[in-house]
Amino acid sequence: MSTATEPVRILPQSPANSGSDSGEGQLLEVSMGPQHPSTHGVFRMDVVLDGERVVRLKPVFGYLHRNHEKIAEHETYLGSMPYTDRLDYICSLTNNWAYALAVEKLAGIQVPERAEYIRIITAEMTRFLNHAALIGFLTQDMGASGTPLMYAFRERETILDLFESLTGARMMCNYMRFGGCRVDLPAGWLDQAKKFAATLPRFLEEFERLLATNEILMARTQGVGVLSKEFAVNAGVTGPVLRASGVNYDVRKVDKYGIYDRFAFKVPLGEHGDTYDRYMIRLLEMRESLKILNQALRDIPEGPIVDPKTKIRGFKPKPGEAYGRIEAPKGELGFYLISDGTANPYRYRVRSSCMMNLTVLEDLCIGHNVADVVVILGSIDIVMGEVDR
Amino acid sequence: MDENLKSELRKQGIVATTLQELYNWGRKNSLWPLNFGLACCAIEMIAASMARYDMARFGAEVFRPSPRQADLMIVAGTVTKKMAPQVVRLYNQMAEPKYVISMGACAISGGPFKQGYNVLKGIDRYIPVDVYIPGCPPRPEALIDALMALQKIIDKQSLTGADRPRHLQADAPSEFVVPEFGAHDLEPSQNPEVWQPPLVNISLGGTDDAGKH
Amino acid sequence: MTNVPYLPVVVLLLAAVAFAVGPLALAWVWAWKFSPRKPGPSKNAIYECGLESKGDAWVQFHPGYYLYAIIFLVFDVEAVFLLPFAVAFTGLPLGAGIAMLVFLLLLVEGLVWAWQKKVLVWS
Amino acid sequence: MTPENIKSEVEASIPGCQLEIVSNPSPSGQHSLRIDPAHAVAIATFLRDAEPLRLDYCSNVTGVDWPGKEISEKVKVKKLVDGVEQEVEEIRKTQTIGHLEVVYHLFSMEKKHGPVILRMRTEDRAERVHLPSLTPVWRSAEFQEREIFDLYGVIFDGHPDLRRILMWDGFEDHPMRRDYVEPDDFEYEPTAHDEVLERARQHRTVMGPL
Repeated sequence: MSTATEPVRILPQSPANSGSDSGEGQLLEVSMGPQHPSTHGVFRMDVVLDGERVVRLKPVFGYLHRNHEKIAEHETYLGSMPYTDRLDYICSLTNNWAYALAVEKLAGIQVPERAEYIRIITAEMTRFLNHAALIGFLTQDMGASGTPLMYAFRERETILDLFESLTGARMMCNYMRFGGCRVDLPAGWLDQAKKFAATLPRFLEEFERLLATNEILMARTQGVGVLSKEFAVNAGVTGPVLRASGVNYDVRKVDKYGIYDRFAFKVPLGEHGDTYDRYMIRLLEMRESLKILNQALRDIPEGPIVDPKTKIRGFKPKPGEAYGRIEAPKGELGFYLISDGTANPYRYRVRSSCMMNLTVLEDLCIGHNVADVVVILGSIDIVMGEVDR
Repeated sequence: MDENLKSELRKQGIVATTLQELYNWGRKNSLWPLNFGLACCAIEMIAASMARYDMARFGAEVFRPSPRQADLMIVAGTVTKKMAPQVVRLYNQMAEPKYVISMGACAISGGPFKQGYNVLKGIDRYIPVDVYIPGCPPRPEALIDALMALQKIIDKQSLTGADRPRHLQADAPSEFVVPEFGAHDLEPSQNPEVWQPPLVNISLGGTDDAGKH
Repeated sequence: MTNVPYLPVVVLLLAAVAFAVGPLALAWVWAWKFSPRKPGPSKNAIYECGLESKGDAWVQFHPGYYLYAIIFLVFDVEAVFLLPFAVAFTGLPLGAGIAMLVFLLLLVEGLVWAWQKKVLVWS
Repeated sequence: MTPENIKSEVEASIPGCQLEIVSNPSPSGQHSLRIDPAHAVAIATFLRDAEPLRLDYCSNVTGVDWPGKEISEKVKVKKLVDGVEQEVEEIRKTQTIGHLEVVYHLFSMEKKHGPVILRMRTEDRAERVHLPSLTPVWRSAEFQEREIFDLYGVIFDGHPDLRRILMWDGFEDHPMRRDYVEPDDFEYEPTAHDEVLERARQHRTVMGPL
């Protein structure tokens, strides 16, 4: 590549002095590669550094491209449901819901009341679990190696126990079906969930008091990686990262899918769009999803959990296409299905929120130090299963 | 040194051991895993090292980011063909003695993504694997059980003699060929030194006309 | 044996060297006897997150780093001078204290000048 | 917001562009507009900036592969059958040329209204697979267009950095196409059946009799 004397060729020569180096010291090209403690999985960033400052950053991914869309093309509609757990493998129930919603839109299936409530309860629990885990990983990226992660994973384990008793699996729930859910709530699950929801405010209080006013965290995140409103919208960023820049766009409020319009909850917005706002947004969103959880647990009705008429085995929707989307914890997760009348989808496309949020990574990191790149990537919250599909 | 003599001595407060036992005891109780999560199994690996399942009780809690300081590689998740050269290069760069736990159905044989065009059908095609954990993802208890299985293997290793472990034999290779990116597939598509495709005995695997009707 | 004044120091020195070299020698004997060394091209390659490392790490660094290094060096050497002063502190007359104070203030004045010239603010 | 009045608005403001409504039979009722590649960037900028629409958010860009199909239709043909002229029915097989299609789902974050779907087609699946890139209009299309180039082979003109995004750079095929043949990767299958049995049998010829 580049010998020690002249700078890295890939960099366009700065017009001011097209000579060797610009008197600032040469540029070092290093790759924070697929195996790196800070990249939350196999994600690689080719970083060109001028001393400590980032000059260029090229994200490279595809190291976990498991061909989910190709496999789905010769799988039945129901056969792809367990694969959706492995898309964003931290929030499997919201992936299931997004896929079920898209197929229900494609085939026009109705969902009974109780199933809608169960979907909201499990989705809000998943959102809580994802935001808690994210804050644990973000603080670990900043150097608090493990302690906040222990708190977050303690709550995560209790939620996973609830998921395991409901769906049978801790992480890979495969719980939703087209038109409802697979199995009803076991006896006593509702009381366990209510008891757990009662302990959450204390955890949130403790988590916030521990971290939010910590001066190291504030110094490391305030004013770092500022994302402007217009650029966020144009780059297709969605979810907490977008709302941290002040754009009021939450698919739960816009599409009003499921029965979200029955619940009173606010959508927190940030003003500066820096890493501290993205961090605080997650804390506030955890409080909002706790509010929804309590309302849903309080007035869940009795009734069937799946529409008895819908055929689950041998499901052949009429030819046509549909794009269904939900507000996943990381952003807008959408499924675009084209059906040609057979039992297998003709085209099965996952609109990944993490991959779209990565579009802005380079623009946020340029000009910051290498250590800030790690924090900015942590605040964007990517999971490689969904980025690479 | 037969056993009851040892237990008698131990009752009197005297510990009699051999150099080999001491070496294995030290080795097995401080297996430092390489910080190397690929996919969903990595989240279960992290959960196994957290407060509830706590791998620290077995000495495997320190996750070292660099292969130079790690002696256990837990391949947790789907190894894709784009990632395979990096996995093998990391294994080569680890210091001896090095062990491999292949965690999850994907690392063993490609798992649910077996038909994917970019998925390597099992990491044991390129590097020798010591312990396999089935499951998708395997529970944290399964990972701790695999750790104990590996500790039993280390406990039975002998310092000298013919059945010495790989890292004590001078001729056993400590490096394996790193696959290159080809035009359609990895070259070579598997490492013949390490992995032989088991022959499908078609007559047993269903009579010859099994495929006809 | 006539009491050689410096015998304890020599013994201590030998013990220190033995303490350092001993485990290294043991490790070397162990490697020679039991586990053979197996260096290889891929094992000795530079570790860069699993990739082959391209480019060169011997890069000309930003001059700002050298300023920090020099300022640190000055205060580090100052600490070395303070050591003997601190050891014999109780037996020293007032004059020695004043002299050392002058030395200290000279350096602090240099630091204030550097700070005021914004050398320490990272650009 | 129905496709009809979007079509009329666009054709009014951009002379010479052809739009065609593609109806969607599924109950989701998401009909789409097929635009011609020549005016694609102009149409996209109009949709993004025009006041009533303000579609400032391109949520999803998808590649779809439509391989050529064999259509056999019955054709009445006059034929001489043993000296007598008769009407004879004949099955004629015509091979349609397939094409690659790119689908854009547009939303408006400002006005919060639903999907407007644009479709673009390439001429065929072999050489003429060039389409104008909409990344200058919506930055969110950058990675997704790179993915379509990587997995389908559509070359986007005007894309700032068209490289492979998911497969490694030396890879030459376009794996998501319907006619992609995977490299034969031998798998151990204790109870081999149908196509795995076929593959095992081929391997047997390769590895010799058992």
